Amino acid sequence: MDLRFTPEERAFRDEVRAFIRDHLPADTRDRMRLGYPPRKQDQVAWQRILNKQGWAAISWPKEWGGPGWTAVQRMIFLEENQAAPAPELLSFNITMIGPVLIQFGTEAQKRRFLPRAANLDDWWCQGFSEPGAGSDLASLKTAAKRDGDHYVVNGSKIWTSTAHNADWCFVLVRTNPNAAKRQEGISFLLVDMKTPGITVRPIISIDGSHHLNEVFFDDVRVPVEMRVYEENRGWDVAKYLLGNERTGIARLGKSRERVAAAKDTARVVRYNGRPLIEDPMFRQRIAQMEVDMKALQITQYRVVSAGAKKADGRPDPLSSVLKVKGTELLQSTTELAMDAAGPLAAPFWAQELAAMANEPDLLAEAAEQATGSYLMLRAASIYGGTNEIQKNILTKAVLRL
Amino acid sequence: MDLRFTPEERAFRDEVRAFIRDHLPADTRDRMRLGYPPRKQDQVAWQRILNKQGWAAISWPKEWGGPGWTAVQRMIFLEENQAAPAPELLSFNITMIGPVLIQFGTEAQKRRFLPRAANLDDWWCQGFSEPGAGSDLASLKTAAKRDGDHYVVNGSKIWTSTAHNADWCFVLVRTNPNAAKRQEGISFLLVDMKTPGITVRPIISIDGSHHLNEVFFDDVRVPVEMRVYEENRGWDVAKYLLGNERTGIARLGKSRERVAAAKDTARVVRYNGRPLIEDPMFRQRIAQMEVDMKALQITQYRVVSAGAKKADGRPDPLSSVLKVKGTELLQSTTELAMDAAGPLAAPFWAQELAAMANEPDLLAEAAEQATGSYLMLRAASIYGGTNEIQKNILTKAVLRL
Amino acid sequence: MDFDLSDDQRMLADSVTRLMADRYGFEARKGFLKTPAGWGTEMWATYAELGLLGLPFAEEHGGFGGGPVDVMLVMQEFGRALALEPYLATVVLGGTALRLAGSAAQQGAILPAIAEGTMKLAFAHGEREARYDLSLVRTSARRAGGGWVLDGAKNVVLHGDSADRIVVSARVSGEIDDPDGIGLFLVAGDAAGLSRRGYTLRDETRAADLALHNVAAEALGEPGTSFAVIERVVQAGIAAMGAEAVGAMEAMQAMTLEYSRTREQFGKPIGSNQVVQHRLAEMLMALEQGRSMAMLAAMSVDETDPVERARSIAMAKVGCGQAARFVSQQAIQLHGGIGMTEEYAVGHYFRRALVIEHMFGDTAYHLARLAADVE
Amino acid sequence: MDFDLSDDQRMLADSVTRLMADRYGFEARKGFLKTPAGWGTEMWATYAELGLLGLPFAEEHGGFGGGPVDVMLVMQEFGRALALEPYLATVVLGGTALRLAGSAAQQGAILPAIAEGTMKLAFAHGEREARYDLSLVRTSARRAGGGWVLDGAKNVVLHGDSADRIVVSARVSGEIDDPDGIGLFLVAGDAAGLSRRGYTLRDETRAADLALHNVAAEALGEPGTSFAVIERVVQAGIAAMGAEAVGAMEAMQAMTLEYSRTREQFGKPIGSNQVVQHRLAEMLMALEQGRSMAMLAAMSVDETDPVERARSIAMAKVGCGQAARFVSQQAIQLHGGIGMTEEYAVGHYFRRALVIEHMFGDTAYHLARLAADVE
Repeated sequence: MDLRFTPEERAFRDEVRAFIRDHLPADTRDRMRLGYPPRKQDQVAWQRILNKQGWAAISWPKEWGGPGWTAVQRMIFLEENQAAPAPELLSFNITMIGPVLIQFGTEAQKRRFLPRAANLDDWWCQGFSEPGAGSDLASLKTAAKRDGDHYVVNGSKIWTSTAHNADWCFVLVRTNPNAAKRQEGISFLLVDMKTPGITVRPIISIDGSHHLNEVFFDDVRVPVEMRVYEENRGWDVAKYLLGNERTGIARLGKSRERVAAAKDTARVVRYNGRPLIEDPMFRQRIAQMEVDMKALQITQYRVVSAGAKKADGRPDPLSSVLKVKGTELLQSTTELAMDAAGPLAAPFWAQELAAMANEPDLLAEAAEQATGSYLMLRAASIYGGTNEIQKNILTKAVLRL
Repeated sequence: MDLRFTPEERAFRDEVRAFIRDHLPADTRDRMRLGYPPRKQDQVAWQRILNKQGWAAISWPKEWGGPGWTAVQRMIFLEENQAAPAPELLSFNITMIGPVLIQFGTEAQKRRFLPRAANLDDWWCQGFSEPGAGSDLASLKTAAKRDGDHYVVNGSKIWTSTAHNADWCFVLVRTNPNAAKRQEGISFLLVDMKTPGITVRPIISIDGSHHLNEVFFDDVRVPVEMRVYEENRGWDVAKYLLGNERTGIARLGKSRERVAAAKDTARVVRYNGRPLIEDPMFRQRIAQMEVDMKALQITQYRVVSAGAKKADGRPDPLSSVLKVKGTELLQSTTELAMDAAGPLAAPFWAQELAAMANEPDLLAEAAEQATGSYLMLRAASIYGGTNEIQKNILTKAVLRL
Repeated sequence: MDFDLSDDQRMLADSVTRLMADRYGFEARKGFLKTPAGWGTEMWATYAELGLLGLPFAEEHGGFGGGPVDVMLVMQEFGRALALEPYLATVVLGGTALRLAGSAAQQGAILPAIAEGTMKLAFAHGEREARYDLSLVRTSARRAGGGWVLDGAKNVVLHGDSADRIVVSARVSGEIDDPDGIGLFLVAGDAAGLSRRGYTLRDETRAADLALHNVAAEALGEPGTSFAVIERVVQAGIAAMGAEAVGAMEAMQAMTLEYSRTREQFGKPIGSNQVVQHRLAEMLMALEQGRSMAMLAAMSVDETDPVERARSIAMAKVGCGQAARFVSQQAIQLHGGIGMTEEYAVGHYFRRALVIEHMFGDTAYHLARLAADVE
Repeated sequence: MDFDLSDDQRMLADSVTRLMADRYGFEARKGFLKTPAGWGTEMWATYAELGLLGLPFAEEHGGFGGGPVDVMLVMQEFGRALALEPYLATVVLGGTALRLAGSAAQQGAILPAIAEGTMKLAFAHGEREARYDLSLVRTSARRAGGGWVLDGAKNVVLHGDSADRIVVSARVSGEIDDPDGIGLFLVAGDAAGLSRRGYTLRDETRAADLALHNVAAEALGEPGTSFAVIERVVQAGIAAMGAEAVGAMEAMQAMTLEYSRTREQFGKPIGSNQVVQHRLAEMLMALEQGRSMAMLAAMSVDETDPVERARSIAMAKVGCGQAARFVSQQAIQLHGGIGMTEEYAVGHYFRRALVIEHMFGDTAYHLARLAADVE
């Protein structure tokens, strides 16, 4: 039992760190340090740089372009990439549709989609949730009726993040409305977002950003060969997808980055006649978060280390611990960064600031982004199964109550 | 709307304060300042002093010896008495059996018991809870069978606090085991603790104190005239008793007293080369508790002020807020006092300390009592309906979910 | 001790409740946001008609002689409706400054105009460098002829973009964080040398940053001795915003409760989950504790002992801030995804609570002040 | 990075688990408490037979050369069984002091005797005045002939009443809170001038206050330079107690879960309440986070960088302390009244966790140290 990285792991970490330092475009890094989310073009460019290095499809088998890393290496890579901070790999491509196609796809599907997903030539999005369903995924109503070589899809999906950027969408549809159980009668389709009948309606989030969408399907024709796995067995595919490796679920890198941002702000703002960073209460809040981050990091190591040795591939119920504790930290660290900004946390003046490009106001920008992340990450305890649902999962899977 | 006391209320407060200062026996006060619970003889003596002044039966009508105070006056009296700190009025006598007899008792019962209850000539205890029932009071099993002019009682009661000190016990018994609803078929009896067949078994609490008991009834004969209200209508009596004025439920005086004790300790122990009281974190903990106590105090004022104007006499559902927030404060303030003591919080050396009466060690005594109250008051969120039950009550009574 | 409202107060609260229910629904509010002002100019006229704009002013100034509890009642309703108008800036902040420091002539010229709805004020005190430190004022004032000239910059001035007159703090002497040596001044909204950069806050209310270059100003009170007035203006603002936060919490609690009744998941209303029930009960408890603290603030605004007043106001800021943070975070959590959207009301209340918390010193700031004074 | 146990470690853990399950039930423990020693003297002999008493010592001293992870495994089982014996005092605290500072002769004389179970140690460092401050030592040491003579008092010395030899810190020079100038000394339990007042702690383990008047002592290491050793002894103690707290949390979590399954109220098991379920899930999460921190502590005891080591240990103390406080408070809450009684096991675990938290610096103390070092 040894918490420390092996010499090989340390060398790997240094290699990753150096690569990111040398190859991450400076303007991407600078914007992200201020707290801005990456722009679409930045994210695409960075994933292509990583893919050229063979580091994009990190959890895929080597034959499909994976780097052949251990679980620990993947975790190291993700931590370094988040801490840089650099744009994250597009999870729809890398941790969702890629592994799904590798497990369930036809040879033709794999060949057509996997290389393009790794290189972010196709931007994928996920059409699972439906209006009114929330965490109750299996209640979905979007219908797909067979019509010759096509399915005709009607219905709508909601919370479809980045649908407005996406080229393709993987969609859960109901192909048998009369199935005995709700989970039966669902199929998993790959849908070209350019297909006629698809409308994307933006949903603006409370931080003012456009990230989410509602997607309407009005007689959308999807070729049958775009179905993954058997008809009416789509729930198995979805379960596999949702249970897939959740190394990144704790998003520790993001929490660390927010603490660093809070410290940056606290060094330049004033409190009781001294820099805020010198205030004992503020320091105590940071110290508590650093303790919590350390505990979560070790718990994550334990999950990753155990997962690497497990043959059954089933998700560790401790993943729910990572999710709950990870989102609690995301929310407390973004809160810290916002609070550090003081009254500057209140203005929402993106446009005004942008209009004065000749006079950059880094503190104001950082403060605005601090509040933005605080607002945006209120969703962290909601998406991917609310924290209440995670506790239900622990109740059943671990406590067996 | 005015938070301030009126001049009359201020004068009343000053009168109470002066009376307590002048009449509370010094050794009682000194022991209680160190955190010791009052001894039986101290509590009896103090209640008799108050009763002589006409201040014991504070919520009773004048004809039965009540002082005729307003709800606000009662609250002021209780706050001053707790803050002194002086022994509290024995609630079994004053807020439980007294009002019950006044509302439901026969003239003979009133005459026989009320004056003695006010003067603590009889020490009452409450026989409600039963083993295995917890907060589910109506599931009680102790049976009373009619035999001529007597009931014959068999069964057992648990958590009977001060039963070992008590002269009388009011007991809920099942007189009709075949009633349609569990709440029907229950009667309310007054039982002389000297009656043959009663056994009191001590239950030692985790703080090492003997406060609770199990009481066994083995063919205990209780005269029929010791039944309060109608046979099988005891649940109405119990509901009245439990819903009765809950002014003191928040126990704010106790929380204040514990903060004061924590400050006393923090002035004499050392932290980082200075008195602990100068540590910013410690001060912040206190400041937060003072904020919470202030909010609770005002909420309590609101409940008392509204209750004084209500005709129906039904308990305010906000009482549950007082209970939950009050016990949270009891638990955080006792925790604070314990933490202030540092390593001295660990020893349990009452006997060793007592053996060295010639060399008093006030800090050690205060520290031991600090841990003792911390341990004892873990029960605050359990007794009288757990805090979880209080939230269930709020859910039903206020949220109507 | 008395928690009853007078008949007048009850009538006042009822009339504002009705007004906002009739004319300030969520859709109507969206309409106001789309106007150039960004708030309801016609509502402002109605507030004037109802006497709300002169509420705390003396009758001789066209007011009603109302006290802080009356203001509390109005602000609570405004909080529930998420009102966008510059009531706090004009009536509470500006009005308090005028009432406490204005000469008879200044009061006579301005307070009646406020009460009639023809003049709006703003209170420009905060500077970037100060964060929450009330005594840090770098903006300078110097005598010029019979009047004064100001130079400097002010930050996040609530409704500073539309105010007709602005109460500006500036230093006439002393170190930059010396409480002594600060004055208050009146500056016209269109004064030469004053540039205002308007923007919205996270809650869609308006604010502005001001740059002052040789701006002509008139003293409000004796320059150099205004710190005590500034403290009282801020205390009145904290009390008013506390009441507003209570209104916002009431709305969030009510809409979350309603949502939990109607929203079904896994075949049953989410409100049938005991965990949701207890969370709602905890929100209720926080709301009631916050309400108690807002009452404390209102009843302390006119407290004569400055130490006791400052302590009560700080406690109220902490109590309301913590309650509002808890209630608003849980309101979003229990709504789930829909609570995160701009289209749905709860997120707007959330952001109003957020802005309120970061005005005039946040929870940590006031808690630290209380901690410093622990005896 | 590797979280696997070696085969030896797994065997070790299994054998201790079995031993405690067989011979250290709650009733057996009550029996040990009633003996004059107040702990299981026959268990001590068994620990010696199993090699537990020499676990971290070199083979030349009759030990097994085990590391902090081995100690962690043992302490976890002791925590689960609420073991009363002076293992921490003798093997971890005393043993570490001997290993780090003892001469070859001292080690040769004492460590094998510990391993055989014939000698018990205690570590007497804390003084009343110091609270948690490690550098405050007023007890003095002066040379006398070839040895040393100690004067002073030591407070809450774990198992100080029964130790055969006591490792005592004392000052040879410097101000009373100067880290420099402190020495460690060996004192015989029956030394002339040493009086020991034994008592039980809240968790029923034994401790003593010591008064030293002209007590003859033998230096352990170079007097005046021992502060670094004291720090490491304390760090080893914190790591061991963290593991013990994890064992206690496991037991509390398991018994609360079991209780919630079997205890019925209002006609159904209390564990069918979603609020109880989620509370248990939160206890589980706290336990797992605490376990991670205890692992951190164990793996940091031998870390060579003193700054990194101190930081990790402080983090672990905070993390384990907060986890144990939450788990133990909730364990009582979910048990209800019965959890408050002396007769029931959960309150004993609660008090063990309480005592552990207040040894070697509580949560607030270590959090403040971490806060001071925030970069």
